[in-house]
Amino acid sequence: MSRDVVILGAGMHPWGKWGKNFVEYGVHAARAALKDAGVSWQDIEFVAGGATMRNGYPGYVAGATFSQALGWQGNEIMTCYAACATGSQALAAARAKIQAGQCEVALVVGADTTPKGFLAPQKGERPDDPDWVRFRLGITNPTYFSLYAQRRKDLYGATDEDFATIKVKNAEHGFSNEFARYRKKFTVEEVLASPMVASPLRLFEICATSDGGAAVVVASKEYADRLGSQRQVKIGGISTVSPKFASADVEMPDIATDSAAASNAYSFRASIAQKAYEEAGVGPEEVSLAEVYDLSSAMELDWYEYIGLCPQGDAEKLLRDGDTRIGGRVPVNASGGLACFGEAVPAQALAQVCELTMQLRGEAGDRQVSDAKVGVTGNQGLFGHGSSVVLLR
Amino acid sequence: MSRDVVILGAGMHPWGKWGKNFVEYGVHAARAALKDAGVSWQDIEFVAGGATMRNGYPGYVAGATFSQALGWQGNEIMTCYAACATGSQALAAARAKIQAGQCEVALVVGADTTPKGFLAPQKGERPDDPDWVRFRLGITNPTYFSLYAQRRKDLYGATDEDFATIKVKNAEHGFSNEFARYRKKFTVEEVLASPMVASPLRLFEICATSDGGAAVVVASKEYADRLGSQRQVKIGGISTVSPKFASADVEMPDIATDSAAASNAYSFRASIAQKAYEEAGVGPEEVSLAEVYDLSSAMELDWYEYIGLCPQGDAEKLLRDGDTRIGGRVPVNASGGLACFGEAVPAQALAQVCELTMQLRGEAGDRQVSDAKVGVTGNQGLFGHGSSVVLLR
Amino acid sequence: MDEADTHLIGSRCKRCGTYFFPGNVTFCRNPSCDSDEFDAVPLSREGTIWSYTDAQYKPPEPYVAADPFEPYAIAAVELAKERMIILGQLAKGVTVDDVTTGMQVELQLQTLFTKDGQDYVSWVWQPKR
Amino acid sequence: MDEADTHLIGSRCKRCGTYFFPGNVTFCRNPSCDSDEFDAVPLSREGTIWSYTDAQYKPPEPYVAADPFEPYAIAAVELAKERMIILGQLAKGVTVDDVTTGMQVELQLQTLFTKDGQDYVSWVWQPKR
Ligand SMILES: [Zn+2]
Ligand SMILES: [Zn+2]
Repeated sequence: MSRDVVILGAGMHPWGKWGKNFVEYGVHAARAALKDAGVSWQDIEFVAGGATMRNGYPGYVAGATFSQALGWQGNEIMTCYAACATGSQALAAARAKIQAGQCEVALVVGADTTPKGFLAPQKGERPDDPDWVRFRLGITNPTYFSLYAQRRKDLYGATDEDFATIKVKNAEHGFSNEFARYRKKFTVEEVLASPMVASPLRLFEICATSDGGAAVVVASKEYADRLGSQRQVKIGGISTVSPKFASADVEMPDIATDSAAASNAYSFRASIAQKAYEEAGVGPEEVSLAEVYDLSSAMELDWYEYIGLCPQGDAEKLLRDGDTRIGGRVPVNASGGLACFGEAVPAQALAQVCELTMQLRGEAGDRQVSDAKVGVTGNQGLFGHGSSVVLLR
Repeated sequence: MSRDVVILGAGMHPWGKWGKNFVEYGVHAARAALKDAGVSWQDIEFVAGGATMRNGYPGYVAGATFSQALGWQGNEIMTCYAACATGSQALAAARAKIQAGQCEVALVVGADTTPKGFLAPQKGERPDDPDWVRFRLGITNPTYFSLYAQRRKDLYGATDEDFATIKVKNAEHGFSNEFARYRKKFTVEEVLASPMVASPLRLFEICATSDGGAAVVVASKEYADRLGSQRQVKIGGISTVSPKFASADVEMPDIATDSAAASNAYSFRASIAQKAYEEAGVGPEEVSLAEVYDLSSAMELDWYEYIGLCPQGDAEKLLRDGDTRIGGRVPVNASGGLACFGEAVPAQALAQVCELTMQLRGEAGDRQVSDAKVGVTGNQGLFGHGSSVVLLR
Repeated sequence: MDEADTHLIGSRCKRCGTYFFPGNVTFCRNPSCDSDEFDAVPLSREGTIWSYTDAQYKPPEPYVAADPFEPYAIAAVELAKERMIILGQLAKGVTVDDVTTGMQVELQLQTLFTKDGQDYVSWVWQPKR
Repeated sequence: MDEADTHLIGSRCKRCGTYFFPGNVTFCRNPSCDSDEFDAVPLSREGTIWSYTDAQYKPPEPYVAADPFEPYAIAAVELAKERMIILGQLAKGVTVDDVTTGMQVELQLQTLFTKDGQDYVSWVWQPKR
């Protein structure tokens, strides 16, 4: 029904701990995306920024902050926040704006600067805040990752070696990625020798937090064609659905799931990609490659199932068969994933989109997935946020 | 080109200092809007929430927070923030989603709880933060309001009586508004007897901060027609433009304007409504009534000009002729405006839309503007944010 | 929490019967119910382990850790009647090697830490013998 | 700020010549310029009052107020060469009755407050005689 929207350009600032202001990462990524698209900043009609909550007021109004840094030019602005799904939500806003006929070309930017060490909640006693309560009880982010990992071991026969193998695979994938923070190969033995953080997950299997910035230029297909762009990647679908009550997933930062005493129980995570596939008119069996949220090594296995690459309980087989390695049937996290990037919240979902864009264009260099035609992203974060984007060549 | 989007329902929680959680105000307003629209919560496909930055993580993800409180049902969610323009930005997101054909009916909600007293910046020495610097120099919000007021006196012959007259007019307008916080009539003498805060503006002429919540249900015209709605109000246009460099307006929280040494100078505020009029295909001469941001009494005069009700310098005449009173040619702030509400940031731009909706339907009771056909809102806030919405009967 | 009976106190929607924990809800979160009235109710004190893990590193504040830090185990426990999963530490001394998914556990009270002479008590899960 | 010459230090884009105050910018904000190189430059020390007001109530922190509070006047001053408006207090003793829009003012340094034995100095605007 609606007109096609394409990605015209993608740009990133390398992930790391650079200690700079988030605006610098965002502007760097934006300029790279504009250059890649062959579009001038002054032609941009709409800017959707992903907010960061750690950088004061400029972070709350990131869309305006990036626009001012690039130079006020009267474009329309929006700032979104949706935890880990922030970038996809901003992308969805830009796509809708174009499909609605309100603009032809838009810029989407996310960037963050993160503190060192553990992500701790704000100070002060806040017994009404679930994020505070769970820390008080000693329940940290790795707790949630490990509950899922342990359940895979007990239900589906996952092994510690499987988990380590994912880290080894992703480190291998990201080794040549200029935007990745960690570019070092590992062996299964090295991963298994790293200290246990939360059984059964080890230090090298849990994602860090990083600084980083990612941006894409999106446009109507007509605009891209007029520009003569030969490197268009079509946005097939975007899902930013919320859970359905009763949500049966054990989610950060909650200490209890919804009660299904008077309702049906639903898995939120399994519902996210479904909507993106429906919009795109493709199914998981057509996927060439995927970028998913490996907050822990083990979580990547859950994502194989959430995005429909295999039935529930079969993820270990997919991994062991080498299907999800570059060169396999459906490579997952060819970028290196969070294992090599570390999470930069408002930039991360966009970084997934940038990687798929490079892959679908055949411009991913040493980590190129051959004959990549359909890519899907999957991510999920706090407070009922998750997203999935399907891109098509 | 795109299909029409209409407001199907509007709802508010009364403004005040109620000391409750912002979620309660938002849910109250949302349920009122749903009831007014005759739409069930479970039919809503998209929720756009206005973020509040004063209420911890639930405020950052207000779209999710309201959805969870109403009951997760798998709708898509978005959370926007744009200072005073937050509500319009969320409304624009919902409209684009519908015009893009991605959904038929959406809910837009904004709510806030505000602290008592002065709005002070966060603690800590932050010499890089313009908001911190201006407070350090003794430049508060009323400083900016008064600089504009004084300039009107010196350039256009505004008087203290003019400023007081606006407060008197708006207090009269809001007297019967069940959603207003302050419902008390004033005389010009009473206003002029209130203590001077920042010359030439007095205590009764400067807007307070309030708790409050506002929500609208928006839908495609087709959906509204199928529902048999006889009370549709069409969204003619929405503007969420940013400034153009060099912006010549003296804006909170900056201590200097852009330098126009190498560029043309532009007035941001005068540019905001223009785009909304263009989208709507109407001009200021067709406006039946307006809701504008009277952060101070005097600022309402500036807004007469920004939204094109009169040429620059003629606002005092418009006021003195009684044109902007209910019963006059083009009533402004029939709701009572910020003078009667006090500002609840993420709800305020939506509250303006709610008032216009009631007026255009002829349901505004004692404060009804006769034969209201075209309404316009105008507001403007920190960091390059402003918005204008044109509604049509 | 109730010291005598050792069960968690949640709330239950008066209209649809949905349980909530923690119980401090304002609106019923069941989308087909718009009730805002709840009863305080005791939750089942026995359940089934859905999964489990431990904490081998000291968490950041507001957690108050023993000095030196002692690792502790955590379980996610499914309550049959309420059809919900509740997280909590496993009782002191219980390690991840002592439990499995599907094991039955029951609620106990345990002093998590003592600060300024005051005991902070919370629920823990204890495997049933 | 420079104590000897009493002028404000801003920055100026090396490519397009746009001025910035405060001068701590990373990217040139002129949309038709993508420079990130700037010179530190003194700004005009004289200008024209664009408008003015005062503060009759004590502002919140981080403002450090005299005790008892003394009201102060504020002006927005247009610099001709830089084509920009800069805000600042008017010099001590100058009230809103002493100035008008269009009046010429010049820059002075003034101790805004003293804290822990240290003087905090800022610019103020002084009407020209
Ligand atoms: Zn209920
Ligand atoms: Zn420049």
